Amino acid sequence: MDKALIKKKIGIRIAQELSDGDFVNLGIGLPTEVANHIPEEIEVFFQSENGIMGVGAAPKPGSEDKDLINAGGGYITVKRGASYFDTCLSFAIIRGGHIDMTVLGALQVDQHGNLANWMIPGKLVPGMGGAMDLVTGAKRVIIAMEHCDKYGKAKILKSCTLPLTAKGQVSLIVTDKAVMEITGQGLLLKEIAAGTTIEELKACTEADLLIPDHLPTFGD
Amino acid sequence: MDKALIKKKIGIRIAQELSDGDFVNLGIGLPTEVANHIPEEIEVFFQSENGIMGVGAAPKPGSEDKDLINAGGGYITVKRGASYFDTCLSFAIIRGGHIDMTVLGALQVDQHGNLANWMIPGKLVPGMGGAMDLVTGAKRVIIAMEHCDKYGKAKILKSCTLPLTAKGQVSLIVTDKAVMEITGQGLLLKEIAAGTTIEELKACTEADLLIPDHLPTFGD
Amino acid sequence: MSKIIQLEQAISLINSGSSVLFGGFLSVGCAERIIDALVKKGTKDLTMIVIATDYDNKGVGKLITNRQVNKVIASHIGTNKATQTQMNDGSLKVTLTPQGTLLEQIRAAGSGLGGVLTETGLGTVVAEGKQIVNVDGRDYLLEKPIGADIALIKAYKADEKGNLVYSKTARNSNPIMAMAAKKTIVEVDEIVPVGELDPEQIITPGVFVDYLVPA
Amino acid sequence: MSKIIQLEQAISLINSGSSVLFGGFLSVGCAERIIDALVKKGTKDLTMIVIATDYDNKGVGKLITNRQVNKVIASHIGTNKATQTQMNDGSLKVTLTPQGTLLEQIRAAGSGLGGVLTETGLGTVVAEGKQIVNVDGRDYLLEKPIGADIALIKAYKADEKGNLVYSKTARNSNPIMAMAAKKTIVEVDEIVPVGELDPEQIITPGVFVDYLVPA
Repeated sequence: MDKALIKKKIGIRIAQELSDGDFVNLGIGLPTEVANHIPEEIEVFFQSENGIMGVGAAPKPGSEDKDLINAGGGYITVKRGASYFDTCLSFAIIRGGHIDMTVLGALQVDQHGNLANWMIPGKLVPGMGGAMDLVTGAKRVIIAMEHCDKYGKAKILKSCTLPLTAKGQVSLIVTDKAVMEITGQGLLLKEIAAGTTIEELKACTEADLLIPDHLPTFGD
Repeated sequence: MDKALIKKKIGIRIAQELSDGDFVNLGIGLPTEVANHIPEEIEVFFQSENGIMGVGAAPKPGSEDKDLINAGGGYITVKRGASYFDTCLSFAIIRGGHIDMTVLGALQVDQHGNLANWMIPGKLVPGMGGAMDLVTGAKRVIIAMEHCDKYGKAKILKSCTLPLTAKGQVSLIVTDKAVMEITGQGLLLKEIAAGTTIEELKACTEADLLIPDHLPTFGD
Repeated sequence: MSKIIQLEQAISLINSGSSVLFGGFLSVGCAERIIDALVKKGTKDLTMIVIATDYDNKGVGKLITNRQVNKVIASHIGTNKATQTQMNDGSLKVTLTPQGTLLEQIRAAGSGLGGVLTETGLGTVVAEGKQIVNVDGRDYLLEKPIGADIALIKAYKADEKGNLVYSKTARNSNPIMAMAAKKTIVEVDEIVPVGELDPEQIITPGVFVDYLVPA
Repeated sequence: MSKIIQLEQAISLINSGSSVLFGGFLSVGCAERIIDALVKKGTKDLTMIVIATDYDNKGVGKLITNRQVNKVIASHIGTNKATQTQMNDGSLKVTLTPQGTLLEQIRAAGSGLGGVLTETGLGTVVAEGKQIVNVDGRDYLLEKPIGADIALIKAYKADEKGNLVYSKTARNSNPIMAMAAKKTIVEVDEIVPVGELDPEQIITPGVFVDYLVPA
């Protein structure tokens, strides 16, 4: 499937998890797609951890403000009702449980809700930035990612092998193939992508999946 | 001696300890007198712990602003260059060592620099307010008080008997009778009030005084 | 989703036995109308967390005078005779905490910290019963977070999304207490349409605010 | 007493081996002119404390590219190849710290706290070698204060007393870092006479500021 379509499918599905008045922090990359699919009847406020609540759309080319960027370094605009604050208060908001939802990408995530998304030893060490605080502090942590890596290998594991970002904090995983919830009993398959079979899904998921009798589809 | 004159003598002497550009916190009561005697050639900024740097003079009667008070609850004005902040930042300023000098009253102070100024068990328990943070955090703690209590009893002791505000934080004691510095060797008499003899001073001071050969006077 | 509610609704959110963070200092920057309504309703057994207990007939002190409070955490009670009388007769439990420590404890609750270390109070009665943590050879008191069910905040201006602006020294503890409660209720002099406040000017972002009570 | 100094004076305050808190985030709100002058002067063996090491040729990254830094404490280095190269070849010591933790550590230094407790990093490599403190049955990492010799701050406006105002998201870490150094030096676009800034508008009070460097 086309990357843009995958992104859109995941973004649309996660946007359905939002409620009116929610305060949301989107990680860079795929998670930003969620902002494009907010249901019309609700209003949500996006935080960027560098010190703003109420991130607006990208500016028109030529009207960028050099002092107005998001956590990924991209130029932004502000929404009506926005506020600026220092980054220490920004993380007080995050760590203090005031963010209703964060959506982040993952290198690996496992059936215990453990997440690895900040480094690959000996290869890639960008640093955790704000990810560890976000995953530990947000009320709900949703992982947005392609189900498998570029070699078709599973990223949803029994147990993460990469250095963790945080232990047991993930609530929901949304991929191009499935919606899965971390529960006390294990990883519960909630929905399957239209056109994907359970066998296909199992083949590219290392984690044990709890599969309910009634399984709705999404993304049709 | 007249109370107002005592107050003035102490206030003038402590004001000489100030340097240009100092940030100062004055406790309520006698310490506020210091603000009336700032040498003309210097500028100092007064903090009030409820959230302002740059306290100005008292307002003219009738022009009080209900939202503008000091830590004692009295109406104030603001000086040019003042700023408002929340009380948590106000105490970050205090505890973080950003205040050059605090001037406070005392119930008791001893030769080790211990201070008791917040309660008398079974009698008076107003609470410590900001005093413990101030005494612990300010770069220099100066005690401004009458040398003896109203019964003529010593308040400058070998060791405080009342519950402490903080241990070993006092730098200088200025009374109507003497200026004394807490040093590693003990309580050093630095200056004696004009008209006071060493014998009079010793008679109303319980603490051991180190008395130098050359002893200047003040307050003449 | 509007955050604006009426005074009666605000009062109905505060139950007997609730813990309440009260913004304000010596009654300045204090949600006086909400306090008056609480006095009228007579909600009992409140835990009051406040910098100072104000005056017998002004600010939070009115709730103490009316015997609606059974526990106080404050740094100063010297301006309120009722607090001292009830403390002495045993009907009111009072915990006295250094002001800077109390504010950091409230900030810690609002900021998701498990506590802070401070030298303030070392070697005094404040240290009694508290854990001492040694960091690189220096002792500190471990001070735990203090949050509450409700925060009662007073702001000067708010927009409809709950972004707040304060007035002068009436700001005081309000921005900190607004962070640390399950529900934050703000008494506000003027509510303006969204977009009317400059984002630079906002002291408390709406993310901390649940309800606005217009004056 | 004026706090205004010229660029050369500012640079002369930063010695080889100094630890420096750099305000800014991905080069926005960063004291770029002072950094350029530091690069020109070639001051060596700096310890850099910063949220992110910016870019190879923009922001604080220029000092790394020019090999003037031998130790970095940051939360993110992914946008700067020089940091990663020098870390891998062993010439640069890098400590990676979660962003919220790093900011609290700097705030603790500026606020006279002995440390803070956080759950962030528990069960990860960040916890290695750190003291774990249990509070009421929950584990927390003890994170120590991080101060420095110098803070390099970027403000939009200042008055002559050092009161500061920032611009939009260029505020970022600047107000926190301004609190935590022995000397705080501010690069500022515009310096106005005392009294021209509204006391409500000031984000960093002049008490934290030692020097102003006009643009």
